[in-house]
Amino acid sequence: MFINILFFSASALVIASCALMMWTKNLMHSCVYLLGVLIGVAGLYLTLGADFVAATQIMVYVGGVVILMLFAVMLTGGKDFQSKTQQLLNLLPSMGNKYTFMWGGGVGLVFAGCLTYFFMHLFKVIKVQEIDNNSYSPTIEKLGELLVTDHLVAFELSSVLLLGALVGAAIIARPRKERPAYIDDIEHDHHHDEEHH
Amino acid sequence: MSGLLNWILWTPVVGILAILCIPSKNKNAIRYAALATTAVTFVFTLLLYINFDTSVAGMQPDFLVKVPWIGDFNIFYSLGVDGISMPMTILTGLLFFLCILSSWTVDKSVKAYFALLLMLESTVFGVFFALDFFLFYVYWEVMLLPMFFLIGIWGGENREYAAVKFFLYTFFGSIIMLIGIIALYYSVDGVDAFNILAHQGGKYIGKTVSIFGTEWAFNKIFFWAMFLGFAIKVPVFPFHTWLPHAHVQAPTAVSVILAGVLLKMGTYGFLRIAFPIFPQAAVDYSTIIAVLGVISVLYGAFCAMAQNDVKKLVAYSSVSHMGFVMMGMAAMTTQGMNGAVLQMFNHGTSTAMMFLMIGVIYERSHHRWIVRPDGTKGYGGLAKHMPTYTVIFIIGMFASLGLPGLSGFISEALIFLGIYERFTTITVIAVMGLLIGAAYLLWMYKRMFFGEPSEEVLSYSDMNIREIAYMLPLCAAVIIFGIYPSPILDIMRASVGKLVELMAQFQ
Amino acid sequence: MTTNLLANLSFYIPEMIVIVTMMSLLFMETAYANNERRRTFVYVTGVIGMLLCLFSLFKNLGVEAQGIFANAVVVDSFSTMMKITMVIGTLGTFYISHKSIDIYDELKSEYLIMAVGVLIGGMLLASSNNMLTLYLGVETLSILSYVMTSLKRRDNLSSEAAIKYALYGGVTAGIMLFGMSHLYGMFGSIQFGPIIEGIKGLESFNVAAVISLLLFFVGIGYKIACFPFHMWSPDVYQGSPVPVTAFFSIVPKIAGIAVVARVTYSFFGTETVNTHIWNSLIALIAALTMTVGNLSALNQKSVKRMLAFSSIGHVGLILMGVLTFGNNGMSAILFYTLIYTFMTLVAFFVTTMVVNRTGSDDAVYFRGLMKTHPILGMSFLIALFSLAGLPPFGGFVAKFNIISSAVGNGLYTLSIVAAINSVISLVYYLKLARSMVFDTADSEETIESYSLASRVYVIGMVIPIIFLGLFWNNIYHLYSSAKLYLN
Amino acid sequence: MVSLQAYLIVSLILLITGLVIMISRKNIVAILLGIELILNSAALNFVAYSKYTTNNLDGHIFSLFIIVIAAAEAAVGLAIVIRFFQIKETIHIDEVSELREEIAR
Amino acid sequence: MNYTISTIAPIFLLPFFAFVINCVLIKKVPKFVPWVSVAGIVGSFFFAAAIFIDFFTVYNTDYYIHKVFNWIDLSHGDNIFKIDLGIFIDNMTAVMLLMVTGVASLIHIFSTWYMKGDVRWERFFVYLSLFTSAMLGLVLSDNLLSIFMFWEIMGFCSYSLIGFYFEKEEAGNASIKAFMTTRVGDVFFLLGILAIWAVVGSVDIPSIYAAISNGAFEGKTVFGIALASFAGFCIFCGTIGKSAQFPLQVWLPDAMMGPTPCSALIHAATMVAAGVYLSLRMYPLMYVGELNTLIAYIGGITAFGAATIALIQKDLKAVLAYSTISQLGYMVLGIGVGAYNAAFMHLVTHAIFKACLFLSAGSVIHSYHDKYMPEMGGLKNKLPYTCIAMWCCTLAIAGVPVFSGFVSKDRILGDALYLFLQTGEGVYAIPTILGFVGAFLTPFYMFRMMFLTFHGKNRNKDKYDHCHKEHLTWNQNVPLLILSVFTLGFFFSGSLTGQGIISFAKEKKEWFKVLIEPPVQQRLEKFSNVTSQPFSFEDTRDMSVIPKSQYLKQSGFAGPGYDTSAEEEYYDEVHHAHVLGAVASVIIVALSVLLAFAMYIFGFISPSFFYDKLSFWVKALKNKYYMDWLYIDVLIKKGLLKLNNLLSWFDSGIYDRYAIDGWAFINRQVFKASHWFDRVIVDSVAVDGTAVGTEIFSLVTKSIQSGYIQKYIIVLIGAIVALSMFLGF
Repeated sequence: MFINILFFSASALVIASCALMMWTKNLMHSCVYLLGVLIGVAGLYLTLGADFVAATQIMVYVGGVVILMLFAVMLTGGKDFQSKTQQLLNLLPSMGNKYTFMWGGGVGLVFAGCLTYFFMHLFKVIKVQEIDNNSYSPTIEKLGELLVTDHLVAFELSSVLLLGALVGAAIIARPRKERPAYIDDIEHDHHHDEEHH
Repeated sequence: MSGLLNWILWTPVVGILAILCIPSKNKNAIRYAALATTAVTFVFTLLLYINFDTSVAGMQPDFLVKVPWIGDFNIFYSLGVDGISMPMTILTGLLFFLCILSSWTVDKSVKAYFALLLMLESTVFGVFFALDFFLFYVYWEVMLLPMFFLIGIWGGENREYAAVKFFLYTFFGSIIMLIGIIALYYSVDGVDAFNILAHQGGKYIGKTVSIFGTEWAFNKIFFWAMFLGFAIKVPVFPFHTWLPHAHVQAPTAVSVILAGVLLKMGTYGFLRIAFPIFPQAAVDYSTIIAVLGVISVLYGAFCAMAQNDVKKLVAYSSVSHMGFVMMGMAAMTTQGMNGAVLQMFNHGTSTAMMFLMIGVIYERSHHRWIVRPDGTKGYGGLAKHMPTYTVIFIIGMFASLGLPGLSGFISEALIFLGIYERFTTITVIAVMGLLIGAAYLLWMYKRMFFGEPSEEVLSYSDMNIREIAYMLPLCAAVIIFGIYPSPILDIMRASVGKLVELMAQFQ
Repeated sequence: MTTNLLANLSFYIPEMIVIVTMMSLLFMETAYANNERRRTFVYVTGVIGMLLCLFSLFKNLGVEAQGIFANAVVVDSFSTMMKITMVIGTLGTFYISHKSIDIYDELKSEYLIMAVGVLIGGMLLASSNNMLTLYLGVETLSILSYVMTSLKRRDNLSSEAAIKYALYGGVTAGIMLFGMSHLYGMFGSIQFGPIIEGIKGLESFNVAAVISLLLFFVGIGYKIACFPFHMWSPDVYQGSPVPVTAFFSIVPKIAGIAVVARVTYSFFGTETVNTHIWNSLIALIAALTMTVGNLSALNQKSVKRMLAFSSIGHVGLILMGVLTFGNNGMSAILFYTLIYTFMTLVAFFVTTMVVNRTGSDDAVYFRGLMKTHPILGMSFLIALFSLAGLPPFGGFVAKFNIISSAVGNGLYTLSIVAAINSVISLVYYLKLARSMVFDTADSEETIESYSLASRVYVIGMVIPIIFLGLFWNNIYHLYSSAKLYLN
Repeated sequence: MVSLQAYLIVSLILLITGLVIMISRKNIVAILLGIELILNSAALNFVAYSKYTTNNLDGHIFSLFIIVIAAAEAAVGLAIVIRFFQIKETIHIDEVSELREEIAR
Repeated sequence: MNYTISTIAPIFLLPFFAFVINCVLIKKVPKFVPWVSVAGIVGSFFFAAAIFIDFFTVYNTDYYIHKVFNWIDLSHGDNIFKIDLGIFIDNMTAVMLLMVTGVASLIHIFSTWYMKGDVRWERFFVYLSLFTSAMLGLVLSDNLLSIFMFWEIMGFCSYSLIGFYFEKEEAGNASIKAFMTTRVGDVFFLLGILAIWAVVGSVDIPSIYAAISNGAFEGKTVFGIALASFAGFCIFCGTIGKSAQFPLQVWLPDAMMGPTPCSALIHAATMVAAGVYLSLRMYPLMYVGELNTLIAYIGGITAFGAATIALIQKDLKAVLAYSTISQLGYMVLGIGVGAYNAAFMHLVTHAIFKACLFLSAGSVIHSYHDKYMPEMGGLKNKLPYTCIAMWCCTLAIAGVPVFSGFVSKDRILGDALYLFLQTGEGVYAIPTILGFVGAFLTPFYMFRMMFLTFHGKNRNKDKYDHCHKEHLTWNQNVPLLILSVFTLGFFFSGSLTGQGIISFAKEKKEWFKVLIEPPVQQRLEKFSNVTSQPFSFEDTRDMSVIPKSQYLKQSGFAGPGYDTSAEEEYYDEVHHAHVLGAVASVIIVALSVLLAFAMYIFGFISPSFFYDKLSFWVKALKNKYYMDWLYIDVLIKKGLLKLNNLLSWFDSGIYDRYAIDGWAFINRQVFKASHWFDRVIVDSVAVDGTAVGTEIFSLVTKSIQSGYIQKYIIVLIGAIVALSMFLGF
């Protein structure tokens, strides 16, 4: 029962936040609603007994990504834009207003319809198991084992990815204007610092 | 003697290497090197001719070359010569030799020019010798490259357009042909998969193939694939429009090669590949081939008549003459086929003469207008002012017009004799082509040569020794083979006869 | 278990070498990036790493096909050969990046790092045997590629390209994951093996499975830029620095092709109820990709953009080979990718040289290249003709092999489409060739950075194109002996 | 008892919302937010399937990796956006359209 | 006599070698050129004479020589294909050879005087030698193919010689006109050859005769026409072209642009006669094909029409040209009405007197430096020998008894009359009447010409004074006089009336009539088993079987075994008609001559009287019955050239540009239809080289590949939806 309540409340949070994320004009609010979505999803994970995943979701997403987003929003001003071009074909994707939402909604509905229609057939294949709602075992141990056995390569190589992403983000985010050489030097140092993190 | 084909094929390549080693400032050395190369090659072709066994119907066993090339695909470097390719070989050897002579005055990037010409020569020989589909196709395509540059760099005003058009047109045809070749490859297992000869003999009757979801007769669909590739090269009527551009824009020597040798590759392809491999389809569609041939004859002639550019006129006349070849092949009789092959040779010599002569006058006048766009005469009075030129021009012109005693007539007569029995109506229409053919040539001749020479014409000098020297062999060929064609007919007789016998089985 | 995993490490030496190379490059960069002269060390490190990797890959060629690391990745000669090609491509772009002024000097070592990182992703992708490693590979490729795209500093186009790449990559990755998740749900595993079993076990045609695979394919299709997932690629290619463009048209594509081939062949290699529908999907995509790529390339001014579209066209052709994978298709693909790598390297090297002179890759700046720089012009010509598929160059043999395998499998329609496409492609290649050879140059000045080494490099890249066009027996033989690991 | 379908519907809603945001928003950062939603939908699917059908934890692992990589991607993406903002002083998506098809001649 | 290469080939080869040698000499030592030519033809004359003497001694219609050598052999396995060339000499050939070599020799000799000092006069002899050899080759040929070949070579020589003074615009036009007009006939000739080849398997004359005799042509049709008719008609078309018959007669008057000796040789004596010769050779085919009525009509129309045009010509050579056409018409008429022998005789006599007339005209023109008769008059004092020669020929052509024209032409008319009277069919009336009217006009225009030229007062004093008095010169007027000797009728008929005999060949009186027998069905049987000997250095004939002469009183000669009774009867009937015809034509000639005297010597009737009365008719005559206009303006300029330009325009303008290069036309229409694409038109249309597909495609890519990433995503989703539709359904 608790699971059901948790599910419904979490999914209500997810759906409501999604809707608000779509509708809001303010990007900052949007980020906050994203937070809602992510927490909701974490709740859904919990209903599925994925405790570790839920925790990671909260930590990485809520703690990292959303904050990153908020920084980005603040750095870039954070207002939504109106379409600039108003003619003919360019009208089509010039969203952020009713036209854009019409398009977005239309495409979304079509895609959703398509996927729903086709994935109905999914249940010809899937055999849904009986779930014992009351017995949740912790997954962390098993996950840990899997990570160093079956998914060792993925685990190791994701580190390469993260390293690359880190270096890459640093490379990209360097200021653009021509500056004296010493500032470049300082930057270099700075970005090496980042690497060591 | 067995390596003679290799010698012929690779001597030009050696020549290219030699030329590349000569510093480009030393233009005359380059020219002489090219001349020597082609001369040697020509001598080799003559040696081949001397050692040719006329009684052998298939490939000459003495000259076969077969070396494995790509083992996994059963591709061989396999060369051979028979009665159908032999005349073309001599023609190629001769024309390239003469073309080098005629290109003496080329002054723009001499080194590249002669190197490309020699490369062209090698590839053309390759096409005529190749007995392996892959090798054939490679030579067939590689030939486009030197042509592209020769037209595009040394050509006339609109050369780039012409070069690109030529290239694309031919490439289109040959890539379709490639599919046919590959389809054939999969039809035969083992070492003979790419062997042109192994496919011959109508093996693919009754086989079907699925394209666009429909079942087609293998025989027919790939006959048309081959047909497209070769017909564009010939060129047959609806595919001819690259030819006037290419000819008009190309430099003289290249026009000569184009008209003299390259067009023959198309008809050669029919005789070597399309007809023997798909005899049933060839026989079934011979009416269409003949009709296309006759349309080419008339259409080319009519279009030639309307031209004010003399080179374009001759270019269209090539369309017309190659139409005769197509008709002769469609006849599938001894006379017709032999006539077609002979016409290939004869058209090579006569049209080469025409283009060379136009080149000679172009070097003096730097234009080719019979009648300029503003309505004034481009030339006029050449006959009075340049007698030697006139005489040689007359020989060339009347040879291409089909005057008996000169080479064009015999082949046309044989073609007509061959085709009359099968396609009477078409013959009746086609002989009108002779009429129109005479009309446009004579009209052109009158407008260029008759009348009083203008000031401009008076400033031209008559042909010099070099020019006469390269015209004389062609004149001799045109006259000698006009009176006594047997030297050529004898070598082709057995091979063509074999082909005719094959075709006869399917009629 | 653990020892087993450790034992598997011996087959993973090439990847490890690359990872080590990446690390050492990072350190070298830290140490020497500011010093003009010593930056050479960075390059040397990269080259040595790549050569070592090549060496170990060659050693790996003889290894029997097997899954390693609990079947997460496989080592088989097919993937090893693809990796060899990728490494050669990477190595080739090193020199281009060295010569290019599109990437500022101080960023060149970053280029190396990123390229090697992408290479790791590509290698992982090429040998991935479950959806997770596949996803990781794709993401490694993508995320590092975004960075590479924006390496061209002080140029808004570069950032714009990066944004497009990132957004497009993000959405396709999401869609791919969505598809993967359903596959996982349906077949109960993220390993390919059970999925294949599951697909084979389907008694009737199941739309959901196929649609999931389609969604799954979106992610890979976006990497190889096949129609209709290609739209990012011209923009990104145009916006990126030239060496990066060169790199993009080699490594990610080859990796993607490897995956598509693996998925298609191992999932649908044997006749099942869903085989036909998947093959017709690939066939349709191949035909459309060729056509769209080549037609779009016709009217391009920017050479990079033109080459981007042309590479889309080539991908279409390679997809044809994928269709016939079991029957000559594999060797055809391998051969094609190898030749394609060389051709692309030459083309982009020449483009780099032109961009170095004029700062733009507009086709007009190629005018008269043949006269001002004969070797460069000649090489470019050969590359172009080879790309168009003209004998005696390798491009022809590659195309021949592909069409031949297609015809051998009765794919006549597709072959005809391919044939017509190569005519179309010739149109734009010739356009460039023509302006290069026939037109007169705007300026006679020579390219500063065009040194003796450049000549050696470009000739060195051209030689395989010609050589493989004439004597391709051995290499073809080698390629046709390649094995694909089947679960 | 919550059925599998419920989770799938939620995940579909997430996917579609993400797409709609990506299509209709004009701010690049907002579009990046859309991507996060899409990734979340897939992750949710994995976990749901892991629970309901597959009986193994591969789905969880996958979700974990998705989360991690999403973070990396977000970092790089935002870095690029900021770089763009520095250059163009805007993050309007319609400004990201200089690279486009132009017809030669 | 042995018929071997060494005795026969020189006839053809000597002039040919002269031609070859001259080709070489012309650069180095041009002054030798004429003499080489003359030597060649004179030598060939002696060989021809030897043959003639041989035939004249054997004196047998069945006597013929047929020798072949292999020219082309394409046989392989069971497919046999050979083309044999060879010689075929019968009585007709022998006579023809003698005539051609003789006339040609004299004309060559005359030319050495006439052409001396002219521009390119050496080249003239080169052509002349080539022509002569071709003509002799044609006469010797045993098959239609080689006849066709020599025929064309003659056409080429004719072309070159008509265009000899190519500086003149008209000369160029005339030469093309001549070549093209005859070529119209030639292609039909070729077609005829093909048709015959298809039936007979070869085209040598004995084989054709054998095939006709064996009935090989029976029951075969081409396009629903009987094969023999088709083949016969096609070959007769060759005659029409070469012998300038209606409707292809237009070229011959213009051909007078050439030097006069060439007109004499080519356009009067030999080449134009070769057409008739061909028809005579193919005479059985014409009859098997039932073409005689058509031939008779064409002959009659030509004879009459050309004669009327000749009436008003002012140019000396033009009169002769039209008279040539007219006389050729008579020959054709002769073929049509079955006067085989007479037609051939007229061919020979006409060749002689017309050659002489032309040479004389040449002499006049060369001396007087003008060719317009209104400028002449009274030249008999200045050019006495020419005048004599020309008068002889005029009388001959006019059909005055004693002269050869009377003998030959009146036999044609007699035969025509006989045919009309005997059959009583109206269809034969018209050609006969036309023939007789022509016979009335011929003397008139010829006398008019003579009067205007040589008699009356001179009308241009300057030129008259300039003209030198003629002396007897071996190469100026001696050839004329020699020729004029042979205008006497008894050389051919044996007597002045057609009945007598020359003293030196008593039993061979009427030799011409006897030797030249029409190859009617019955006489073709001897060919039914054709065996030919090789043409080599040895004569392999069995000399013992050469038939001996056998002379029948009235029907002429017939070989052993012929049933000649029918022919005897026939000859009796013919004789009556001939007498009638002869009387009629003598009266007609007399009237005509009187009219000429009345108009031009005594001035009783002014020519302008007729001009005024018949102005419409005269206008038509001046325009040559508008045939030139019809051909050149209507058919060629308005028809053919328009068509060509259209096609060429189509080829390069439409087909090439739109169909091949770009579909740009459709392109444009498509774009016009669509407002939406308006801007793009300006950008991208009207450039050669892009297909509509790529144009539209680039529009599509331009709108899709727009740079807006969100649009990309929309497309991506759309594509996924579309592909899932593709997969799902």
